[in-house]
Amino acid sequence: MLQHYGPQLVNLLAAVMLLLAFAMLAQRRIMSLINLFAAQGFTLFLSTILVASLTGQAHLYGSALLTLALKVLALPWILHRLIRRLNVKWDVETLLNIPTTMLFGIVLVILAFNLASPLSLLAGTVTKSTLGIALACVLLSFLMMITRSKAVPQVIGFLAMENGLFFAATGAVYGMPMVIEFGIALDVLVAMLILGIFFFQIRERFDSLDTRHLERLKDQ
Amino acid sequence: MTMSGAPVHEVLGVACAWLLIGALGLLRPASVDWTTRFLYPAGAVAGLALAAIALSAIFQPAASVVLPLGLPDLPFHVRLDALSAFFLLLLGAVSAGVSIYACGYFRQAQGTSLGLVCLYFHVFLASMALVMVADDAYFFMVSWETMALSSFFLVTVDHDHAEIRKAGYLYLLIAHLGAIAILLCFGALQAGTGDYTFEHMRALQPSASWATAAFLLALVGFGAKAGIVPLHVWLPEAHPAAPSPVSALLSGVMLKTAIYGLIRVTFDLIGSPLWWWGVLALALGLVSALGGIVFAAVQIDMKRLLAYSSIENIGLIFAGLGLTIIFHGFGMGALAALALTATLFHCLNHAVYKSLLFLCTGSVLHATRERSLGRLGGLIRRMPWVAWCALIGTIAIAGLPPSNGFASEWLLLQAFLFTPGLPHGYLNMLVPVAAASVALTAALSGYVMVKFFGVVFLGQHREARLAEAQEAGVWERTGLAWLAAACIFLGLVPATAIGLLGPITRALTGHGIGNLAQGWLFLAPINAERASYSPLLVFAVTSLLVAVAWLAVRAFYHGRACRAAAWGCGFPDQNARMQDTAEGFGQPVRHVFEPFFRLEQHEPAPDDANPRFSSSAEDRLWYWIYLPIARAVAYLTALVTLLQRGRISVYLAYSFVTLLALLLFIR
Amino acid sequence: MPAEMLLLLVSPLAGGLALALVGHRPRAAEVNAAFSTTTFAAAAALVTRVVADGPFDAFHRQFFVDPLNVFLVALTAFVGMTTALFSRPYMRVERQHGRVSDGGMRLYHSMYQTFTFTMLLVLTTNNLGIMWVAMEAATLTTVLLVALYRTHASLEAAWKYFILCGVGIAQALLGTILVYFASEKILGAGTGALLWTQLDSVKGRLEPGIISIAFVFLLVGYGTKVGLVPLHNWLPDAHAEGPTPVSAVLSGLLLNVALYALIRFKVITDGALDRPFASHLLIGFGLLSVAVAALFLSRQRDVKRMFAYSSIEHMGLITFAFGLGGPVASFAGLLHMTMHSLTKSAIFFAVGHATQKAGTQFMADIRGLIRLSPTVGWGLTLGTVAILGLPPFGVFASEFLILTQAIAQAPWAAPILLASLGISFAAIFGKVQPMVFGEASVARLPHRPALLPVFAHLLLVLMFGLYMPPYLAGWYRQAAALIG
Amino acid sequence: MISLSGVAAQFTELALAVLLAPLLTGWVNKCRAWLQNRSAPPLLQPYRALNKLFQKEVVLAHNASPLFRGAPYLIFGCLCAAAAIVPTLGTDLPLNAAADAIALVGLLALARMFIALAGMDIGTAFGTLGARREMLVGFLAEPALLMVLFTASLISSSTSLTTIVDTLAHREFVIYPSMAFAGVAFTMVSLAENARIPVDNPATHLELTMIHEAMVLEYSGRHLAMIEWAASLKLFVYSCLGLVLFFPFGIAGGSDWLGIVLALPALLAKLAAGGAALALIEMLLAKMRIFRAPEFLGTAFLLAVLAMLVHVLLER
Repeated sequence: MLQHYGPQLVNLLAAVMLLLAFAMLAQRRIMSLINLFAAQGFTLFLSTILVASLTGQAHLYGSALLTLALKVLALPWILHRLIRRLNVKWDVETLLNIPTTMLFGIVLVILAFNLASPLSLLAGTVTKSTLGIALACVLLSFLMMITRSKAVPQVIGFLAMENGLFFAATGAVYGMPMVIEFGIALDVLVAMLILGIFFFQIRERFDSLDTRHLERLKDQ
Repeated sequence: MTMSGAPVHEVLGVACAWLLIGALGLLRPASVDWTTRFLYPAGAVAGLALAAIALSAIFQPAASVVLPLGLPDLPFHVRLDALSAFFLLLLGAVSAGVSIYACGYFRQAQGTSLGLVCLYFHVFLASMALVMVADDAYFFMVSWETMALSSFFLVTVDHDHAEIRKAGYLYLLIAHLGAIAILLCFGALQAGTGDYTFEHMRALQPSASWATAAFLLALVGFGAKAGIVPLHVWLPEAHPAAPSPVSALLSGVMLKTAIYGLIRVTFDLIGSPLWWWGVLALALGLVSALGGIVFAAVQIDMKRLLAYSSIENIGLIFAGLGLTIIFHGFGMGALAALALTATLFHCLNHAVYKSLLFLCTGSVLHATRERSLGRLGGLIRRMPWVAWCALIGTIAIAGLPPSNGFASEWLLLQAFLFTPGLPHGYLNMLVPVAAASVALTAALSGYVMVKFFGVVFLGQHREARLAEAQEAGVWERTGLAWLAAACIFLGLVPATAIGLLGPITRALTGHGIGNLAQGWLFLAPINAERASYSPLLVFAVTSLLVAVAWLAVRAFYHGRACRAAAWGCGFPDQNARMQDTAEGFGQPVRHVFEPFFRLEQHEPAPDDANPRFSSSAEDRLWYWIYLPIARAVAYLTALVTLLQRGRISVYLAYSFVTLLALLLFIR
Repeated sequence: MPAEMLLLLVSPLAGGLALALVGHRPRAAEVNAAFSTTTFAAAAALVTRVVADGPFDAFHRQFFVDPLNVFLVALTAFVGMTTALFSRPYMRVERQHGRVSDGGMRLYHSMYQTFTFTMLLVLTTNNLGIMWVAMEAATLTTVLLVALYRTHASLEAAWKYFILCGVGIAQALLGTILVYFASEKILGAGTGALLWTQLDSVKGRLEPGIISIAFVFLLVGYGTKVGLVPLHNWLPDAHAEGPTPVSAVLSGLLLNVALYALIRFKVITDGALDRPFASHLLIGFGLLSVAVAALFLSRQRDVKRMFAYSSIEHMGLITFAFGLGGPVASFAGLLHMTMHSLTKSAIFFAVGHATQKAGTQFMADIRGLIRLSPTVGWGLTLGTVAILGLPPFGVFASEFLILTQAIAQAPWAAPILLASLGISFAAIFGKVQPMVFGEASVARLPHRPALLPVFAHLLLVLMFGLYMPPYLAGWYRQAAALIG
Repeated sequence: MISLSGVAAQFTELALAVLLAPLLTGWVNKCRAWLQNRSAPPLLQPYRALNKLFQKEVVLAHNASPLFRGAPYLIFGCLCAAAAIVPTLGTDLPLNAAADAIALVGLLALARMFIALAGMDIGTAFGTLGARREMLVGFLAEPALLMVLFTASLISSSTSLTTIVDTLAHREFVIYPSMAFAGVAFTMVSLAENARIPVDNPATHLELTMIHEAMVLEYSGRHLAMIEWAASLKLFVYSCLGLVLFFPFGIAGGSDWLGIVLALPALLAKLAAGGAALALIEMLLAKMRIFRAPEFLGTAFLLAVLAMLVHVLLER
């Protein structure tokens, strides 16, 4: 039963990942951006669990829990607190208008799929088709970081990229060795904390988190 | 690789001695006595020793040693053959005179402490010696760049003046570019084998295209150091900026290291030059010679004037080299030998008389604190020693018999007279023209040197304070006398000096010149029937005639003379300002060769309260080549800075685009 | 796990923790120096051991030492030590000037040690995953160091540094995952599949398609940290705005280590692909970096920023050399790595003192150093002369090899290199000369500058130019052989 | 090798040149006077003038340097040496081994340099002005002369004047078109070099136009005499050189005394004709502005180069 529907479910979740990535790309409101990020993390968690149960890779459960703890609970919580403390609830201005961004996004997805299709054939895993989607997610979050002018959305994009990577790891290779996943998770967490500190400092210097204030260092 | 080379070790010993002397200078950097009583004389002795060693080494077979230094796979190779020995002789002989002179010159520190100057000075000497014995690319480049660096510090000894700093900067920049070109030339010669010894490069037979690439790179690199047009711009800036003994070394010896390098690469490492390279070198040389002397004629700073005349002489040397390559390329070995002999002999002569003249300007500078010709004059009465030495140098550089300058130009012209025999239609028609321009250059240098000597030493003092000018000290006079004596010796018995060149021409072109058949008295490159010249006889006969005339006048008439005010067509109040100025003396040349210059003249208006006249003749090349390059670079930098506009999204976009591009690229 | 190795990694880690507690005390600087010295001692011991009984691995092959990384370990530990010595008086003066708070001092010392630790971890680990983690950690520590002054500029620089390198490093992770994806088919799942030694042994059988994509991601990722154009934008800001010791270690160590990681993957990629894919990419990026950085140089007004660009240029040159490949070029690349980090850190030391004297980083306001403090002036002059590739300094030796190989193997690149080197020479020398020579403008400093680090580095560089100890040459040769 | 007879011939030629030179000058002046139908000065007038000058006391400027006093003798010596080199009677001249055509040009240049320096020594306005103009003429005339000689030496493939004479006079007679160009060039050069119209006017004492006279303004007494003598020697040398290059016939080959004895009247005749021709030219031409001199001499230079090219093109 599960063996039969499992792979399809994984593909479904992959599709959801991609959908959420696009949603984030399109999203203007910062709160819902965070929520979308959390949702993406949750999807990631589900797919990891699913892959774990399908393949019986014990350590995947671990990494799934890690995902849950970090990407669904910790980070969104930190972000929410930050937003509240910094009370920045404004809409996210984009440097590029949304439709154009989406258009770019679609091009990226096509590229990612083309890139991944030969690799997926090689993948011996049940979740081979997810690699392309993971790649697409990474590229999309990259695009999002480029198009957002505020600090917080950029960070969210950064974290979303981590999600994509994580998904690639689980999708392509049943997750990396545990040591490394812990390491990665640790780094992400520390990065988040440092970012938190940064937000406050940037705030108190420029009383704004708009990265357009961060354009003084340049050559002319 | 024969290990039987005593001279090699001695040369290295001299180099080490120089380095040691330099280092000792730092012991008591402020002490005048320490440097001028002990170190510089010691350096001079080392120079003499080097000359003696080199003299003995010319006729010995090439010997080489390997030092335990350098890169792991590439220890320093040292080799002493006739060519190196000849240039070492040049270095030793000239540096001896200059070092003696330096004892008297470096007496008060300007900007840099005496000990440091002493260090630079001797490191410079040592590095030049090492350049001439280096036998692998790395050692050569190390010595070469050390030479450039030490000379840069010497040029900017008095670094408080912005223009001196600027001059040094320009010098080092062009020197460095040239060095990179030379480096690439060696890269082309080692052909990717990773074996950088000259031994190996000699053995390799590069394809015509690689050989050409190597030669062109060498031409650029060494040409930049030699100051060949259009890479000459640093020379008239750096030479005046430097202290005079340094100018003497720069002009007298360092430029010759470039000639050495070019000969080494072309005839020794590449081995089989193509004839058209020679045409290129010849053309460049002639342009430099003519351009150099024409610019020298309009200078109003005595050291700049000499610097430009150095460009001229280097041009003549390049012309000779080009002729050598042409003959060699057509397999006319004997003629190639003749041209090469003329070239090398001219190197030696120029080294001697140009350093002599620079030292004379040094003494004048010391006595008057004045470099501008417009404020000098009449010094022959205040400082006769310097004046008479300068006169010898002047005759030599003007290429008049019986001086050494004439001897080498005579040889060069002889070489040109054979060119109609070339098996190439256009060449043997072009070369008479070349000969003509050489003759024109020689004549012009006479003009320039009359201006130099006449304005500096003759006439009335253009400034009142020149009347207090002091004769040069005994150290300085010794140095001058040494070089003047060398000029006279080389001039009167050139055959002996040319005898030294036999081994070199035989090694490089396979032929000697049939000179010594005629004995030491006569100079007959091919045969006496064709052309022969004996400066000693000419000198003897002329001076005999002079003496006879003098005695006869005394005998038949009388020797009475009385003093009176100058006649000057009876003008009541003659004064010094009525003399021709340096600008005035240059005016005819400016008139005749107008296209050469970028003239800017400012005549006063008729109703001018205090009328002023100013005229400047600048180098067109500076505006045609260098400024455009500078502008282009500035434009590119302006373009590039657009990459760094400070917006983080843009930066992210860069890496994003790079990523996508690469991903597409591998698809 | 051998004791030296343990000490090598534990000493800086312990130092980081200890100084996190006492880093603000007056003698913290000495403690910091002591830890770094211990680390260097351990590194030296490790080196002697390797010289004695060859490469070895430890701790279930998670760590390993071979000629390629052992000399980088030695270099890192050495520069780490000298920089600690230099930062002792330097940071003290900064503290006196009130540019850094007590907390700042604590952060600085602790992060300095942690940074050293992460560097050494990257170098010694055999596990490509750990390597990535350590690299990320290095980024985070240095971000904190760059932001130390809490000024507008330093925050901005740190922010850019963080975002750009964070994103970059994420790409590297994807690359690592893909490598793992390729290798686990052959080596089976688990940590074994990420051990470099393992991968190296089976590289011939890895799937070319995946590896090439992986290398692209890794190039973009680690290349960002190396500072290859056009991924370099963070580098000048971070170098110019952080404390000078940090600029020194960034230029001297971090870039090297990032390049080291790249080279490790290059070896695997070349093994897996039949075409010189990686080499061509490296040549291209290297040349681009050299040319663009050279053009940037002439417009700089901030001295540290200028030397940061010169770092980009030299990294480009090294990358180019590794791209050329072959025994001579790789040898030259490794040599240039060493020479550059020694020289450049020495320059930053001298610059640090100079800027403290002048109270500004603007070159236009720094004049006539040689009058007021000849030692600093000469340090800067000789350092500049060395970095510009004038003999008899070691940088010239490596540039000599690189250029001569370049014209023989890739003649079309020669003119670009010629022009770039000429332009950069004109730019740097033209700006440094008036800083050092001529009439003076800067004030005397009360404290004595720490000259030992400057001249120790310069002496080493000089020595490499004229003579290289045989066993060092031995390493370089073996390392070059590893790179191929 | 050097034979006794050779030495003797050498001396006769030298003595002949030194003694005849003023006579030639006198002859030219006489011809000019005739052509201008003035009453001509006696032929020996130059000798008288020299004698007078020698007897006069020398008046030196206060700041005259030794160079100023030595220069006249040096110049005289140089021109004597030059005269000794040019074969006028026979071709067995030992000095020819010592100095060839190039050396001849060199000696003339040396003389010029010394007279220019002497002109600058006192530091009067006219002295330096004359020196500058003299050198201006020099640096254009000297290479032109050299090219003329080169043309001849390319023909005879030797720079030794005696060999040139042997080739031109004592081999089978050939017409060399190149020598025509060379001849014109040579004439122009020698006009300029000897301070003749159209470049300079030996008779003028109008300060602003003079060249040679301006340099020697400060000289008096025996010094002036030496210089004047040297000047006439120079004219003599140039004339003989012209004869050697273009009318070498009659010069004895080797050193057979009969030949030399026969050569003497031939020489005199040729010189007389040459002098007359010179006077005629001076009559026909007008003095040009000094600034035109470069063009005049530049033309001469180009003609000489053309002569070489013509030789390379047609005669090989």
